[in-house]
Amino acid sequence: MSINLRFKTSKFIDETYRVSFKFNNKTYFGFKGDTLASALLANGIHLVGRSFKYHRPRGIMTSGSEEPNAIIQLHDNSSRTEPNVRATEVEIYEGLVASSQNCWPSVNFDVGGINNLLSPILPAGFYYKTFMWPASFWEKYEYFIRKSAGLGKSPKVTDPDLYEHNYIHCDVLVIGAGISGIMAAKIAAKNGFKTLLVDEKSYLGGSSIYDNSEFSKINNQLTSSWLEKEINEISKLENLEIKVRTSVAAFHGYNFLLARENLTDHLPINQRENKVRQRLLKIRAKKVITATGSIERPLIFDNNDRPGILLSSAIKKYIDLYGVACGENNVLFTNNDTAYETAMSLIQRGIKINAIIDNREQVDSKISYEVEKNNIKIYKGYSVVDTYGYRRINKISIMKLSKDGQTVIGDKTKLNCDCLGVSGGWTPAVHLFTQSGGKLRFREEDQVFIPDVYPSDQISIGSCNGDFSLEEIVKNTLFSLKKFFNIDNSEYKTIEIISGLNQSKRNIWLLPSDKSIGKTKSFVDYQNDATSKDIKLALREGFRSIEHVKRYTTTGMGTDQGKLGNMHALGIISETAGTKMGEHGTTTFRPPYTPLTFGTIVGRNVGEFFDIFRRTPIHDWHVANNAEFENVGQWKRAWYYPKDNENMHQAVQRESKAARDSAGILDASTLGKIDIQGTDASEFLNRVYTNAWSKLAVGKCRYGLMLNEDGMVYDDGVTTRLGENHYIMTTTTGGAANVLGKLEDYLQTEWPELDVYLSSVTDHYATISVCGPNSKKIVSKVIPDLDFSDENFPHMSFKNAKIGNIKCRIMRISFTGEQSYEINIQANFGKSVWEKCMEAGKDFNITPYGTETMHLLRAEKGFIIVGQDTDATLTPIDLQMDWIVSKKKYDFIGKRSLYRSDTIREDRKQLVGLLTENPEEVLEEGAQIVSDVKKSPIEMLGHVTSSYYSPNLKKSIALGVVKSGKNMLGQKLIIPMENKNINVTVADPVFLDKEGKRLNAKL
Amino acid sequence: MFLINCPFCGEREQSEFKAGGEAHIVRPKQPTELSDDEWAEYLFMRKNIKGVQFERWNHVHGCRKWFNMVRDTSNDQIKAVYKMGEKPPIK
Amino acid sequence: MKQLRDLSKQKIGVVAAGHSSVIANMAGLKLPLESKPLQALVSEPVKPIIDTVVMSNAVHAYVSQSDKGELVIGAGTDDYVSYSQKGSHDIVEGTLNAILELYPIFSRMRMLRQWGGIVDICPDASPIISKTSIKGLYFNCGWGTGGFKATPGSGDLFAHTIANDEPHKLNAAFNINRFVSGDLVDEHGAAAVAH
Amino acid sequence: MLNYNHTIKEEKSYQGLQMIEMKPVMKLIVRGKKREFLSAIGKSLNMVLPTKANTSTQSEKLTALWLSPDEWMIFSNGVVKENTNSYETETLLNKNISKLDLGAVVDVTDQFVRINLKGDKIYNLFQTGSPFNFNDFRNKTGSVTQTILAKIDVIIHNQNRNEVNLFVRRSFSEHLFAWMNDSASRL
Repeated sequence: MSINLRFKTSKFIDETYRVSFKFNNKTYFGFKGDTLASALLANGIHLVGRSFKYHRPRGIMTSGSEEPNAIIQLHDNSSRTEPNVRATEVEIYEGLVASSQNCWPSVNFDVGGINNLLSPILPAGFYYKTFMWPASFWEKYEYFIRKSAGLGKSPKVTDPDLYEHNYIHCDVLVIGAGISGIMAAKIAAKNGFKTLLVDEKSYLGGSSIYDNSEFSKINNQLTSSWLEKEINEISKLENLEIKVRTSVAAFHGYNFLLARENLTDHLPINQRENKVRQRLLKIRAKKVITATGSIERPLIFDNNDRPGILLSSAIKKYIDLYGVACGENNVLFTNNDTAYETAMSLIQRGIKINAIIDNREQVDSKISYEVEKNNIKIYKGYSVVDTYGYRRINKISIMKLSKDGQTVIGDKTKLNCDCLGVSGGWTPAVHLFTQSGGKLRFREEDQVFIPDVYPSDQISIGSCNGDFSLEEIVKNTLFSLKKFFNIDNSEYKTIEIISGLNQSKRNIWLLPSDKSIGKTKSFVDYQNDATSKDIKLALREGFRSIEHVKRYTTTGMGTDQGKLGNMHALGIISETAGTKMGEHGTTTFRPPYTPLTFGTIVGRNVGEFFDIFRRTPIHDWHVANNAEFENVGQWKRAWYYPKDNENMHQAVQRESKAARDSAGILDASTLGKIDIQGTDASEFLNRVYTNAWSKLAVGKCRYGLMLNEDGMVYDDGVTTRLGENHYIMTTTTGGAANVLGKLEDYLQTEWPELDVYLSSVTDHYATISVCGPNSKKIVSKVIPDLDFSDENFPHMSFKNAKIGNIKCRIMRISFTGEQSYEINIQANFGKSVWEKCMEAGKDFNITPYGTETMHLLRAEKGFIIVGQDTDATLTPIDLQMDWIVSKKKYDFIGKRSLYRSDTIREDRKQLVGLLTENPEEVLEEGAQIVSDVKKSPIEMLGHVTSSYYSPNLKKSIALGVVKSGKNMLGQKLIIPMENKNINVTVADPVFLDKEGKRLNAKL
Repeated sequence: MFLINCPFCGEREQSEFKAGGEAHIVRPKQPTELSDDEWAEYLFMRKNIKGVQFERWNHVHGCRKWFNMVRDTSNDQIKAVYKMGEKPPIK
Repeated sequence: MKQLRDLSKQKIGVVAAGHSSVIANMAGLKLPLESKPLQALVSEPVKPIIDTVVMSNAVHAYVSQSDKGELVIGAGTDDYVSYSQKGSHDIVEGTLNAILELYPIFSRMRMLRQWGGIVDICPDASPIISKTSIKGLYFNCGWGTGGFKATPGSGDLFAHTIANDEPHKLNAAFNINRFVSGDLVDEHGAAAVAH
Repeated sequence: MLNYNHTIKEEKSYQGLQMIEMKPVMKLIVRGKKREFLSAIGKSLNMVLPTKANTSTQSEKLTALWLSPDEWMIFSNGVVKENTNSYETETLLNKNISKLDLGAVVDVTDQFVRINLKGDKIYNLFQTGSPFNFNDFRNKTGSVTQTILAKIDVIIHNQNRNEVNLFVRRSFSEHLFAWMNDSASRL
């Protein structure tokens, strides 16, 4: 059947530009300017999808982002596939491929449709009730439930598109470019405000831009003509930026808003390469003007969900904007005058209207008389009670409403139609307003929630503020803007409005039926198949709060978030419970207004920019020398340097042995370094470290342990006294920023009287640590001018030196237990010094080692790593480090906490060494430690914190924390593993060179 | 996302700041004289007010200065900011 | 106005989650808690794609798929006290950042709804199931982001504690006195997000 | 002789945007609260430190950026020699400030990398990753801000119309530069 549903006259459609696309594997044609929905309708296609629960045939219902039914899968099985896309929002392009969702094998014949027949046994809460018992059956049920879950299909390959963020700061943000938004943007920009106007559509002007009605005119011009001139004028304003295809998703506090700007979704795929697909605008506006319009309400009656049933305003838009007729034989069903505008648009194009069913007894406006003049039958005081037709509506039946509107009376009349337009009045789009924290007020007269209390510098104007007639919109918009900007604007001196519409409305949330409610299917939430029956059931079962009814019935929880039906759900609850609207509250509107792509939210922070990547000054050398890297905080640290085909274990064994036998070299540049200056620097260190600092001589270094105020170990490192009032502190790599922050906190807030200044110099220095019995020979070669003798340069001291012309600092400190020297030099010379050390160490088999070997070497010495051997429950006493806690100092951070009843207990978890019975057996870090495996439940005594095979000791060594561990020296314990129990002996945590002879060893 | 008026740098986005908990909890000058209970009060016990709360913030990605803020935690409205050591401008 | 009753002779168990401190303050009691906004979000529903809960400590992500088909994603908490049931966008963005690092295929999925709840967090990220210094007043709180899975067990132990005015041995460690005596139960590393 | 190994090896040029590392540039952090501190700096360098937030001052050889009420960064306008890390200014300030306990002087020459950006797309680039409001900043020569760009701490100095200096810590600089290039390639 070939029918002409397209009318040439729309200037929004380029009929010279034909576009082919595929829907459910069949090729169709549309024109540039069409949405997928308008193009499908032009091809006579209404059935596009199936509903979630009952798999009922569903058609296109709206023309915008509120669409609940016509959601499709774009480009199935391709890298650009996208589920749950609204056909009403997709602008078509050459090569578009769309398919129906949630149906198998096809949308026309869907096996899941059997659920519709089963619907009497699938009421609200069915899942909650039925699958609760027997509990053991859940796994079986779940298999079937999960199979039927979801709508579209998730993409299964990586997204080829790019996304980006953009921060925008403006004086005024205007959301919505309908008639009031356009006026607001013009006034704002002309009064010197930096203004941003956004609209989710591809064009400006909202529904007024195609309003060619003789019954609503501005200054005696058609609304559309008047508005076009306005748009033309504002597009030249300097202060004004206009963004179309830009939908505001979230309105947060302090006028912070998120909007999604669509940049390529309307382009053919081959034109999208290397372009940003969507941009997340992070807008901070001084003032926000919400002009988001309103959404037409459907009417709730039996079988109100068939394909071919559309909102009346959508039918008008398809005709006036896209030049597409939704049907050849139309019926309109309304409770207010706006449907008559649709009627006029149909009449103008000569499209048949079979009848208008109007709930109201009295219909007396200029526009309704004009419609009647065109010989169109208006059934006043009538209601639709049922509809017919499986894949598309073909008939309706109507009955007379009783006076109170609670029942239907008289005979049933059947009318033929292939399209039914419904209008239940309008709901202001207050979603963004309430997201921002705004409070609503219920207006009895026309049963709408409107903005009442604004939480920030913002206003709502136009129909989202509850102004529905053209006259009200224009007049109130101007009045509000004057007040909002505190200006006496003269932009619109004389505006005269002609309107032929009457604002009367007969609001009945659930229209009566001649059937009992149990036999009806009146949909409130189209996508989730929630009916009025389900809502009433929820009330009968005791649910009262709208939030509970919502979750129980899933009303408003579809991808449209209840933009059409939420008001009706509230209305039905009030009517059923006999309460006033608003008493049950409204459901909370959550961001985003329309669904937001994850990719857009994340922007460019993917792949190489997922996380920050900090490099040391010697990074390039490590890369060139085959290092494997480890993430430590945001740093990339050399982990180990495999030679030939070495695995990690082999490399680490080799590196560890070389460091003790001859010489090793480590890039320690990542350690935090804080420059401390001021006359109170020593006093400051006394307060932040557990040990005493006043007596440290200039030129000497000391290890310090820092606690939290709760007494637990926080950080550690060596601090050097560079001058009388000058220290340099080192911190752990991961703790650097936090330590500096904590120290600044104490200085600024607790001890502002101290004369101390802190500056981070972590990045200024490269730190190269050369260790091992040959380390002195190597550094002597690199810095021949410096006297490295033990007398002049003993352990735990520092020297200023120069390499060539470049100043540097040499610290003789050790984290390995070997004699070692740390060269600190300005970062840009770091790599060169490293290379010099490698050169100088050639004869001594100098071996670069990474973090893994460093960990092994320090474990041999029983040195802790904060964060590995400690968590936030270990005191220095627990770590057997009593020696570092000053008894003399009156106070230091965390001191008081060490003397609480539980922190002084002897049976706390304490750090010990662990030796395995079998010296080849290496324990797993994190493994539990017990003493008795037969006891039930087994008592956990502690866990392994560090574990290695030591090539220098030729046995496995481990550190762990064990309850009362200090008193267990020599005791046998058990590490239970999956397949075996490993016997261990508690040992001293210092495994190697307890006397510290190696620090001064000479070869 | 708040817009915070740093007393030193002016209005900046929240992402430049870090919150630091309840304000005006002074570290005891003589901790050793306190009982375990009194010390725990300083260390852990918080008013955690629903309503107007005095709290510390740090402009960590800006001037690195700590300052105080008065904020209604029930709706996140910031009532005032003031420098460390200054008296709160509102009660 | 409803009649106020003297409850001093009775036992009161408080399980007010994010509002625990508000209730405690009525009794003149301070708790070691801060109530912070916790963010969560769901995607649009899709056919089954992941059949288990995935949690990553490395990138701080939590995701599972509901029986309705939505990806349910837990985000972290903000660092300030708030009862406003909102939260900052940065937290949601950071979480989705982590999700896409784990699952780049979800890039074209869409966030349907985000919301903020209030969670009560202890300094050691472990709960309190305990009697208090006020006779007959008991608190089960401080669960942070984790309580939902432990609800039945914690309820049982709480009932035991109230009935006997003494903790069960399983919740003895979660005594409120641990903040005085210094026997904290460090769980900061236990969840991927939100501590 | 040691080799000098700076971080950003190439100059990048796009339509409306050029980016280059300026090196070596002497950079010092000076900190102090006392009035004598401010006057001693003024006398030593023959320039005043900016005391107004978010501003800078300049002499022929040096620029001083306000970082906080007691913290400034002083950098050399031109490049210095690669074969030394002894700077006259630092020596002078050590003598007149540090030695007299008036405040702190810290060499941060390699702590920060100075990237110079030129062109009319600078702020379009910043917009893709910084929450800072550049509306006023871009019109006021000499403005300074510390903020975040691509989640990284930066100091930005408005040197001239359509020319800024961006200071970033050395270890972050290559990552940030790669990020800026990625962004700039699509401006």
